[in-house]
Amino acid sequence: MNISEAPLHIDCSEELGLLTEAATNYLRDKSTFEEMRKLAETDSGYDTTTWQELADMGWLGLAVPEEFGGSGLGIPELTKIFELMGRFLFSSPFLANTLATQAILQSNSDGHIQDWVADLCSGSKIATLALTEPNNDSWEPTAITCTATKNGDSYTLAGTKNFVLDGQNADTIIGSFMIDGKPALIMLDAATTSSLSQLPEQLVNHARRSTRINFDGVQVPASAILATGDEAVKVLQYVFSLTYILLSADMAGTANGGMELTLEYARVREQFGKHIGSYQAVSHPLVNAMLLIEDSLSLVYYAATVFDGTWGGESEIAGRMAKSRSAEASDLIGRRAIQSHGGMGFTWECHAHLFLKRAQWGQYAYGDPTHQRRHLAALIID
Amino acid sequence: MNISEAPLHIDCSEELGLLTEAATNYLRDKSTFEEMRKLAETDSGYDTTTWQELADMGWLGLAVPEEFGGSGLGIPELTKIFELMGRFLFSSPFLANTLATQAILQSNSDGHIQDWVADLCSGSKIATLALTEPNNDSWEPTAITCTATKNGDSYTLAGTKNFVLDGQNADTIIGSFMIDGKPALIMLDAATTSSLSQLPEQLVNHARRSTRINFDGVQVPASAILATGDEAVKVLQYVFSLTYILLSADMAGTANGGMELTLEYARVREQFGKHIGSYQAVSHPLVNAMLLIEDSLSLVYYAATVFDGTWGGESEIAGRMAKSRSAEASDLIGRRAIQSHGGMGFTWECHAHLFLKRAQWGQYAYGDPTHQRRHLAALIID
Amino acid sequence: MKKIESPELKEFRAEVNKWLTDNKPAKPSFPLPQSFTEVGNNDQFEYLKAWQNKVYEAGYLGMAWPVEYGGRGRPQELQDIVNQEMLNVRTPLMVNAVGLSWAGPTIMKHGTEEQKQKYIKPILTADEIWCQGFSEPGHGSDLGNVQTKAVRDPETGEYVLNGSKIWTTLAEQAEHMILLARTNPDASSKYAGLSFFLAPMHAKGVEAKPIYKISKEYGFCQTFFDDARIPAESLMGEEGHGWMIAMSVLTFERGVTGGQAGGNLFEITTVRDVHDTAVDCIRDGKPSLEDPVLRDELIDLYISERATRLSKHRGEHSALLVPERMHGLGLANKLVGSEGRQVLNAFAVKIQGNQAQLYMDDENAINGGLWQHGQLASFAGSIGGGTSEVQRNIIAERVLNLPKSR
Amino acid sequence: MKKIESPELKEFRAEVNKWLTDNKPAKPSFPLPQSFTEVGNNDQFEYLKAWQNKVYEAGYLGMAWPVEYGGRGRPQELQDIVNQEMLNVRTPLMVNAVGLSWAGPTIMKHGTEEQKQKYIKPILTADEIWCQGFSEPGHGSDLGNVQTKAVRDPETGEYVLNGSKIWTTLAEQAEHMILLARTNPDASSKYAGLSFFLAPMHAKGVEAKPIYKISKEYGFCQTFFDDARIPAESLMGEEGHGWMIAMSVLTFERGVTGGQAGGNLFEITTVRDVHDTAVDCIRDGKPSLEDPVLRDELIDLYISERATRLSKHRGEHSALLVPERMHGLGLANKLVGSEGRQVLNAFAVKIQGNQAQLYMDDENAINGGLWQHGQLASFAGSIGGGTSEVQRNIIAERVLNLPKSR
Repeated sequence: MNISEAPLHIDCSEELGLLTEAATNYLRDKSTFEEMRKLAETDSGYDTTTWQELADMGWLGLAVPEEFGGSGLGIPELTKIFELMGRFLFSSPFLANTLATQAILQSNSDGHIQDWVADLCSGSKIATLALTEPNNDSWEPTAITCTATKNGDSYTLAGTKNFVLDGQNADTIIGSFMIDGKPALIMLDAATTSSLSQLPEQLVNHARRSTRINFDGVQVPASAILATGDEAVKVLQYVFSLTYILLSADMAGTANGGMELTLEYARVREQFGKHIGSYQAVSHPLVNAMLLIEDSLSLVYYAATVFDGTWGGESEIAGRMAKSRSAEASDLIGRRAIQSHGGMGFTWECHAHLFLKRAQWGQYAYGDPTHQRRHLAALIID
Repeated sequence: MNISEAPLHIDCSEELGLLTEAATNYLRDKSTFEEMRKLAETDSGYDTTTWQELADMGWLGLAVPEEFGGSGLGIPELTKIFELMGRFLFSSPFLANTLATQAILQSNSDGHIQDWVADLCSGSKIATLALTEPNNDSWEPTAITCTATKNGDSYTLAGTKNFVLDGQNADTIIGSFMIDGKPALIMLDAATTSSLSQLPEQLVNHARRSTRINFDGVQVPASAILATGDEAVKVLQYVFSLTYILLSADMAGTANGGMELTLEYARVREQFGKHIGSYQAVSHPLVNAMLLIEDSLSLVYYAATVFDGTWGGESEIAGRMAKSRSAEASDLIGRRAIQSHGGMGFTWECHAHLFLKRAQWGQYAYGDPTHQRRHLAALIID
Repeated sequence: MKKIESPELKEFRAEVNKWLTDNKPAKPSFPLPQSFTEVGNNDQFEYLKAWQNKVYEAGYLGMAWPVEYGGRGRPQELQDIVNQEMLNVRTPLMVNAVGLSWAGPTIMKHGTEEQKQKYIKPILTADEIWCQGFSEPGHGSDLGNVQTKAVRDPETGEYVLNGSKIWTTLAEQAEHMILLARTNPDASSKYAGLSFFLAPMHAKGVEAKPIYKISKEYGFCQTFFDDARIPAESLMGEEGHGWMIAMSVLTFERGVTGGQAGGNLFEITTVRDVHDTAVDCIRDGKPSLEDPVLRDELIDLYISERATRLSKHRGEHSALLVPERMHGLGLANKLVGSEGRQVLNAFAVKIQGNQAQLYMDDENAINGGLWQHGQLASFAGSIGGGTSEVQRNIIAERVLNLPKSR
Repeated sequence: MKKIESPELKEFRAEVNKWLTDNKPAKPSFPLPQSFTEVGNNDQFEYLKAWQNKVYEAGYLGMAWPVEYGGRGRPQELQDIVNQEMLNVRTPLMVNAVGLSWAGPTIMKHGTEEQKQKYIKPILTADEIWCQGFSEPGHGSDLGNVQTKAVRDPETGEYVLNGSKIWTTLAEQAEHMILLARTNPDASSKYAGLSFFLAPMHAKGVEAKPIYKISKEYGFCQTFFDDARIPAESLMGEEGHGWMIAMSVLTFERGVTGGQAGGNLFEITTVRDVHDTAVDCIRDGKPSLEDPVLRDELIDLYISERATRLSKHRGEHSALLVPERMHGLGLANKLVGSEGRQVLNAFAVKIQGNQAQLYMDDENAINGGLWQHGQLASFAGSIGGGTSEVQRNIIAERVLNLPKSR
């Protein structure tokens, strides 16, 4: 095995403790089942007033340096927010906007940073990423077939992207394209790109929003290019690594939420004269789920601690491990939540299915456990 | 998928019913835990008086045509005997002798059939096969590196075979060797091959006997050749297919025995004021094991019904499916047997471990489930 | 007991196969349910009702039931062949499932001559749909706790019903309900106070309200009884015998075969279907079927499916059963089937790779989101009609002879 | 609560690592046990006893225990570092495990000043080995049913013991036993009649008989008491307080950390060891590590191992715990560890392909049959000290706050 064991270490600063408390209280209050079910029926899937509150609390720029309008905290704090959003099934463009903001920051393109980051932190603009494609169904960052072809002073785009998170809510979209056979990141101002052909997608998690975008014929100026070549690859790898952690945190949190819902029911519901939670057929699978959830949380916190956004080392390994395990944990508890609720669990009215659906989406976005293990095998065994 | 679904069909003749009853009674009486534990401590691992009784009952030639001294029954009957031998942990060279006898019959070598089959059916001689090799650790019939080189009127052998079942008990050994790059089967008379270098192996099932044989320099006459080329390949494939079924039957039977032992204990043993079998943590895993065992039995009976010994079609598919599932069933119940017996289960005195050990050996002999599924995928998907 | 099919049976099988293939209705524009518990709208209902009627008229339903009640008086093995061929040819399911498989056999077993004359034929023709009123909100499958009251009006002999039943599949379309209700709250045991009714659904005071499922479709109802009056002759057997009859219904429901009218109640999705879906799936740029890990899983599912089918066959024909557990295979049918369906659907989602994120209504969803939907719908099997947990208890007690797990 | 190690601790870790590496005893000619419950002969025992003594003399054992009893009076985190480095350097295990981890902490918590003076130091030096007498034949871990009687002789004050204890690891070598016995058969409850003793093993009437394990090795004993007389001062706490003290011992035994003397009680086999074995393994003519299905399983095990270690770390440092279950990680240690070991050993057998059939004593067995043996030995973990089933009950009740499962 090629890797050296990293030290046992999980970052848990005082700031993190305070933030956790505040965020738990805020989200518990704001993200009620009723509220989230209402939002799921809307086109945008989020509440603009709440979004502005996130901005005011500094969450939209949580891991953005203060000089660019952010809060100057780190990835562990950001991760904790995602965990809690999963815990309370919070829906908003937070994932899309956070990833796009980090992509801009990592590009080192001063112009784009100046033009966009402060607005993205303040909530006045929303950004997203367009990275995966129906064409090859790849889960890896540089499998790009969309192209940008130089055409005088501008570039003509071609190809289709799918799973563009909150594409319908975004003011700007950062897409990956090949320019002369090399990856590049291009930033489209949605307002000025009127010809964009964008279709909402129907996801297994109906509270989540995304679109499929056909870029054929779209013209962008040369200034739209955020990064090219190796630099673009580095940004893409950074963004994917971060996505693993944030999605893992969301799923681990979702799993925790599903667990609490199920435990509450198992403690009070009676069948055949006993509380169902006293049956080992109910309680032991929940113990197994708890163990998986705790392992997921440990891996998520560890991945956030050692994160540096580079590919090939412990940062990538930790992120993929977290993504793999938390997908399994949230899937298992999502299923147990429905099953443990019996007949009620099969109804729309019961909240159990909301957790499974959120878990299902998170599991398949950016690579499921089998996929992650295949890449880990190459990193660890060979 | 390339295969057409075979009809649902399991052969269960009247002869089979009568044989089952007789064999159950005989083996229950003869193959007690005490008797089998005693035999396990001996070098040969079997009882010669019992062996003669098997011969007298016609079991040694159960699926051998009457014209050659056998009982003229079929593979389903033979399979049932193996299941019951597994059920009662019976130990003897029955597997080795049966497979070797069938190999001789399949070779169509009249001389060998005349010379050996009647003696093998009557119990006066014991035969075995030497097919796998430590050199390539293969589980497939034609991966042969041992060689036979023509040397005047005779052949000089070279190479090592392992897991020669009951090699220490056999009067004749049929080995697979390459002659001029083509597979051949050669039959050695152990009595006349004094130079044979044979070492007993220590198996996970300590009641099972096998040896590792180094053939370097052994000389055999040309008349020792049983089959060559395509004919040898056909015999090898026949023998492997049959082995899958017989080992599967043995494992499914072993699983049944382990289940009965465990159920008996779970019905009477009390812990914390209740019978342990009333705890779902004990009973539900046993239900799961039962379902696996029933599936194994269904696959075994089906495989025995459709068996024709050829490679590439439903006969091979059925055999490999049975081998895969019954390995899992017997492994699972073997583990549950030990676990369900609690502290007692961990002692030598308790019989639970005998079932796990027999299952473990059967699982790895001639290919474990992962291996079988890999070959099945090639047969079914591609 | 040779089980090789006789030439006559083989011929019959071929004949059935041909009829089904020729007469199978064209695929409708709307998606069809995979189970009778998933009938979600009137289009589906009418389409399926017409098909059941056609099958009956052709003589392929209720074949082993007596002619005098509308059956065909033929051997059960012919109906078995029809059932198998329905799955092979993949014809639509029998919509009057509760009638054909639970209410009908129960009437045949416990009903009066008059009840048989009245109810059996319309069950077969699908003219009168049946639903089941056992479970109640708050008690699930714990039938000993049934609270719905049936009070006999001493003047008219009618029973006055009050209470509510849940998971009453097809209650909106049904003409009748098999109903378990409490006639004597002071009986010697909670079981002895229960009675069994063949209750009319169109009585005043009976109201069925649809329940949304996790897939956001309709499919079953909650049925409310508010001083609903049903005639005296609705009672089956005697007052206080309800528990015994209900248990006999549950035996049919839990998958033990024998006595049912026949027909397929589910559309069975098979490993072959998953394979056929997988052929066009790409995971991470490569065909899903080339991934050795997925191949391993697919074959594992294939072995399970073959084994399940063989075990069912073995159970039905009492072929080479383990003497210690003669009834194990029949009692395991529901458990094995429902859990198998869950695993199969989950795998069929997994092979889709990145596309697994899409749900029904997305035009790019693979197979129209069939498998994602199936994954959700599959919980109906592991929960409805007694959860998998309860099924394991039953097998542990009745087959493995282990002490009751209370 | 920053958890980045201070420079002082880092330096200490390096110093410990060096000492362990330099002083680790040479591998003996006989195989060493992987757990203290597997010490099977005197060679192993003497070798391990000498090593524990050496570690103690170097100041690396009982570091956080008070100096007056033989400890070193240093911070617990130093002992934690030593424990970790013992696993890293793979030094032999501490043979007086029961003394260091269960008896010792119990004496420190419940013992008199005199008892601490008398017992603690010889525990650390390994001069006096301890065994545990809780379980009895016929009752397993159901301690409420303890039948061994301790009757006080009113004249001498001695207690007279009759009965038998099972799974008394190292009873033949032990000087003392922590013993749960019934002093009052007529107490108000079966728990109130129990008392806790620090019993001498060399009293007349005490006999330890070895028990064969499924691997056909010795490793634990059944201990018989036949009118054995032990002194009055063997009683710990008061008569009738035995249950409470025993529960406190079980807390240590179930993997909750804090209060133990330290040292490794097991040799931990890791995924890396399995990988290193796999490098030379061939399955069906190809290197095992090239098989994508096995790679998938190996990585799954690797993720589990990393997660287990991180979760243990998180539990010990109360780092970012889920507020609803603050004590979950500590209580899960034994369950996760023992089941993990079982899965790991089974996989390590599987990668061997055809060679998996061989057992210890066969000269061609891979790694001398280590993994085949480990697979059998691993049941000690999932059974001993409370089965995995009991562990799940405990977690369900105490961590998930679910109602008791009786």
